[in-house]
Amino acid sequence: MPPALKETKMMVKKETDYSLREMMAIAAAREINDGEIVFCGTGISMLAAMAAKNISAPQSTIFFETGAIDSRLEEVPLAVADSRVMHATAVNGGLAEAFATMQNRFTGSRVVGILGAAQIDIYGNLNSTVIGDYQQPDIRFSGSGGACDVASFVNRTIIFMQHEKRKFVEKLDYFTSPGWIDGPGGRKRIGLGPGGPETVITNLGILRFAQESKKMYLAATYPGVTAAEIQQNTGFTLDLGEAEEFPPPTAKELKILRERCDPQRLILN
Amino acid sequence: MPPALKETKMMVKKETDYSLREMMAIAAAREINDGEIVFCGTGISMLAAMAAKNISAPQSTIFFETGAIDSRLEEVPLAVADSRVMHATAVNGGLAEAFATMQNRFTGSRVVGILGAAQIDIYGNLNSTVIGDYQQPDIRFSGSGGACDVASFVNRTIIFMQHEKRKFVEKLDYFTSPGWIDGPGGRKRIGLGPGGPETVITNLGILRFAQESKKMYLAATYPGVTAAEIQQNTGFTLDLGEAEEFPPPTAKELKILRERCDPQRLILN
Amino acid sequence: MKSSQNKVTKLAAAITLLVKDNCHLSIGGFTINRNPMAAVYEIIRQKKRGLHLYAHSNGQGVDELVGAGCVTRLEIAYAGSGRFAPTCVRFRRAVEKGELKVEDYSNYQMTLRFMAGAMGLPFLPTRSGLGTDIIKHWGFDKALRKSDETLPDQKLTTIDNPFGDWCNSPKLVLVPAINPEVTIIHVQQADRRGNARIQGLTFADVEQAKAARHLIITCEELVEEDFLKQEPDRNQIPFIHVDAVVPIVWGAYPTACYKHYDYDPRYLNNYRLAAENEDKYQAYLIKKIMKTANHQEFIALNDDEHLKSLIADPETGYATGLKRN
Amino acid sequence: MKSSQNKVTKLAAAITLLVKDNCHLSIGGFTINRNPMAAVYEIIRQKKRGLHLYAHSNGQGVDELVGAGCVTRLEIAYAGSGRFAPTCVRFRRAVEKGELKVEDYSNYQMTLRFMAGAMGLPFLPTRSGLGTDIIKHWGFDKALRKSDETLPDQKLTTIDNPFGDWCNSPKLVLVPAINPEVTIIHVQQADRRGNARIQGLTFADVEQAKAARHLIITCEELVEEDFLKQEPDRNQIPFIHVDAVVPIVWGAYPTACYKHYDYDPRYLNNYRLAAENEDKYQAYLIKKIMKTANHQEFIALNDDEHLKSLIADPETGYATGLKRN
Repeated sequence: MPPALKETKMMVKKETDYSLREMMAIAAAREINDGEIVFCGTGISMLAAMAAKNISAPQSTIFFETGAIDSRLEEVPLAVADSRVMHATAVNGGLAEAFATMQNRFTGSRVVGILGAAQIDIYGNLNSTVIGDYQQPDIRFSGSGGACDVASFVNRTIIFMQHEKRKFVEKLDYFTSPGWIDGPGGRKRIGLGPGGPETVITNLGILRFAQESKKMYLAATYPGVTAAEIQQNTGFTLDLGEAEEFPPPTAKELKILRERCDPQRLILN
Repeated sequence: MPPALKETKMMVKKETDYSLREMMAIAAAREINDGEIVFCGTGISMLAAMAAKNISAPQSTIFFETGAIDSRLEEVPLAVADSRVMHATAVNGGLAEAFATMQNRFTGSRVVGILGAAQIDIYGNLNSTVIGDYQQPDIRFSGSGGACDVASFVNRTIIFMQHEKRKFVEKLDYFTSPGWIDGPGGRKRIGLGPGGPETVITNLGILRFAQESKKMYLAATYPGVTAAEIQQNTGFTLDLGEAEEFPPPTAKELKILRERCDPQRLILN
Repeated sequence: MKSSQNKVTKLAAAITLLVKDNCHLSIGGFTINRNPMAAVYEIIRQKKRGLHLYAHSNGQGVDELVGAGCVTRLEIAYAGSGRFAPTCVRFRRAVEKGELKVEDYSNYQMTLRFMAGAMGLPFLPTRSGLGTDIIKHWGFDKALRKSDETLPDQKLTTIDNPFGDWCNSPKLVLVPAINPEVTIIHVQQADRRGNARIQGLTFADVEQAKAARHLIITCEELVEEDFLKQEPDRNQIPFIHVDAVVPIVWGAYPTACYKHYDYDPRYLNNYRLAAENEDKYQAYLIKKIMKTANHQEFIALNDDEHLKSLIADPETGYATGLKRN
Repeated sequence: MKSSQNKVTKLAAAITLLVKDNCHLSIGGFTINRNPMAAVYEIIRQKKRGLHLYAHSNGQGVDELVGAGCVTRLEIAYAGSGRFAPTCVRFRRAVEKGELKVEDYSNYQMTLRFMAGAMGLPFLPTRSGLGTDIIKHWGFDKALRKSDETLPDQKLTTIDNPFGDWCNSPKLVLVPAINPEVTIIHVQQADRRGNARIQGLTFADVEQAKAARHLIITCEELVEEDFLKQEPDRNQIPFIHVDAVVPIVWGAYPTACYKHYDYDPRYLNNYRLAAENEDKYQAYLIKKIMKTANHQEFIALNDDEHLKSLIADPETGYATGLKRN
């Protein structure tokens, strides 16, 4: 992490009453529309889905790849297979049912997926497998899990990233999960249906994809972060022209996130 | 039905204390080995499976294409979807699970299927779809149902037939379910695994398939029926040289069949 | 519609709204069990025509829709009602008269076709059917298939296994997905949002339900969401698939509904007798179906004692000792 | 074996009999839930080597087998333990050191591979993976695949949809079936014959179980057959698939077993810390696993109060309010 960023991070922490993780969770929660089916992975994406459900999208449905649909989350799960996701669901199935629901166009078109990754490129393609050579990696990560499936199937995805130059790259070390592939028409050319990444939420700001070019651009900066800092931490050139300042979490949002979603601060810390 | 056969039928009925349907059910029951998984269709095949379980194969498992496995049959079901097949099963699944169990080699190789048909040829291939032209049939039957699937997948099949010349034919009007196809190696050539028809049980006798040629031959005649009569009612030439007289149902077999399996005579009549 | 919190609808309204003339409809159940008969009779009452019907091994629901003239094309594996009609009578007659176009598949092929639809896939493979006339003879010919984009371009196709002889399967049959415009199934319990629980065998209902663009669930009991959520392991269909929930007791009658009631042997036998004779069948249609305003009136044609004899024993799930001759 | 009326076996005997060096093994569970940990530890104690392991998104069971040196090849979608180890530590180390050959798939691809095995099919299709490196990069190269008949000749392959653009799917990825020699799953309840009931999410356990030549079921509770048969709708695995039934309480510990106990955050955190340091890890292996004779002794390393804190609340199925930092 470059020194500038460390400062920024601390500054945000000091000047305001919320952490970056809280900001990120709230930013993602705001992206979720009421009535949507929300696929969540482990960690902050779960928190975002819980926050959305408790704040602005009470009719959204939380949904896990492990087969739980409409989980009643009374405590934050620490994995998508946590028994907490099995409580008071509509149906407890398995992975086969969960992914079929996403591949199925009638339901998949209503799913928003929240993903994370180790690397992202300008078209929102993701790497969560290795850094370095695939056969002899410098760093090995967990692998795709459901990420490739979700990114292939669902209507739109929201992506969480740590904003660093080595993570926002020209070329992925390994292409795990499809975004917009190589631009307009890319998904169709390789045989995928509609869908694709819509928003990237980082510890510095919010990025989206241009309608025409499908290239990532800077949509918003967090309070105290400049567009230039974000470009400095990105390994490809971003259009910075659309960047607005992101409205910080409200007191109500923070209260619900902290008291209702993660009172033990298992994910927030 | 030719006059000779009608006489035979009445003779059997008069001279002994059992009906032809009882004879057929018992003959099939004797074919089932203890420990086997028995696929049954509707009607007499169900009764045969119940008889086997209650007489000679107590560890056999009754299994229905509708998804019921190890049903506790306290009353004879009148269809494979009868609620009676759902009682005290090991698992109540659906068709997907049932057919997967048969297509799965580890389990399918332990399944014996009992089928019926409208027509059969010398290799035990079956028609249960139409008589006449497919597009403009003279007689339309129910169609394959699970017959084609079972005949394609399982280790061996037992087939119930009414013994008439127009049902034992040189060429099927419609080829619904695979037997030995066109002889040795036939199943392999079209892509099927091992398995195939083993026994044909009719109202006149028992037929099996020659090891080498896979052609049907007469294995046994019922008491009072001659091999010549059977040939007369068969539309292709049978090897009659191996035919023995079939040992009639014992008093014990009949008692269990009548009192335990079908006391209301819903299938037996 | 699918995200509504309250999908409870009257049957007539649900059918009017979702089952249009000429639409592609699939109905759940198997032979003489859990057919969505209330919906079937309502479709007959509303005189729907030109239906492209998908069913599995079905049975009473199919035969009544065919007999009433609602169906033009049928894709099916088995048209029979067990011992009550080894081949469905009106179905047989319609095929023999050339009034009904049928596309034949095996049971597993139909299961896989609905499963492919539910999984969002264009096809699934099987070894079933290799070498048979199910592959060779097409009910819907190439010209029809080409002219109608609601049909796949082939009945099915075979391919060589791209993985060589992996799993000793050199060849596979590929069966094309079905995605009906509407599926109707009858279940034991559902809540207002559409979460549903089937008791006993599920047949291919879950696959049929998830394959459809629109899903109507008729249910014996409308229950609270919390009741179903207390034991989610026993539920099969989450509300996200469901458009309409129609509570309707005896909704599968005269077919069975496990743990609720048995099939009605008297009705099914009388149906077969009527179906075998043109005049009797027209009289049956008028008296039993067209002249009853709804399923409640249709059920009320039975005296209470007769209905009582069909009530399932809570232990076995069927009417123990029912006279079934 | 599979038709035996009493398959109850001691764990050590079942592992000795069925899990041979170099065999193809699959284990059930997902990340930190319902891993068959008692069996995993017994495999480690018996010093099995050269295992070809199949898992799904797993998690603690995989990492312990890899860490103990039992595994040579691994086919997996995700090696992580949720918040306790976003990437499994010993897995990561083994891959980075070149000590473990891995073949990567996505979760759904792995599900479909087990499902194909269970269905007796050589492959199943999906759209997942089109255009990605999961297709391009193979962990097991062509030469290895050609030399070993226990492997399919390709990692996966893509085909054009033979039904044109049916279901808007011009291309499909085909993933090859897995048929493990042995699958081990841990369930809540089983009877002596092997009928089994999983409570809560089934993950891909049912597919893994049915895909295998041999199946070992470890269970929290050994129950009477009649108990399971009273509610067959809640059971998933019929006895016909099962070779051995091993009753073993806390059999999934330190992972969770819904309705029985939660995962143990203290154990999982300590495990991660040990895993990150070579000496600590060897000490962990000796103290916790090799020096305990069996799972009972391993569990007894915990004081009762700690175990009690993990017991699931009967209503929610997990240890409500458990300290999980």
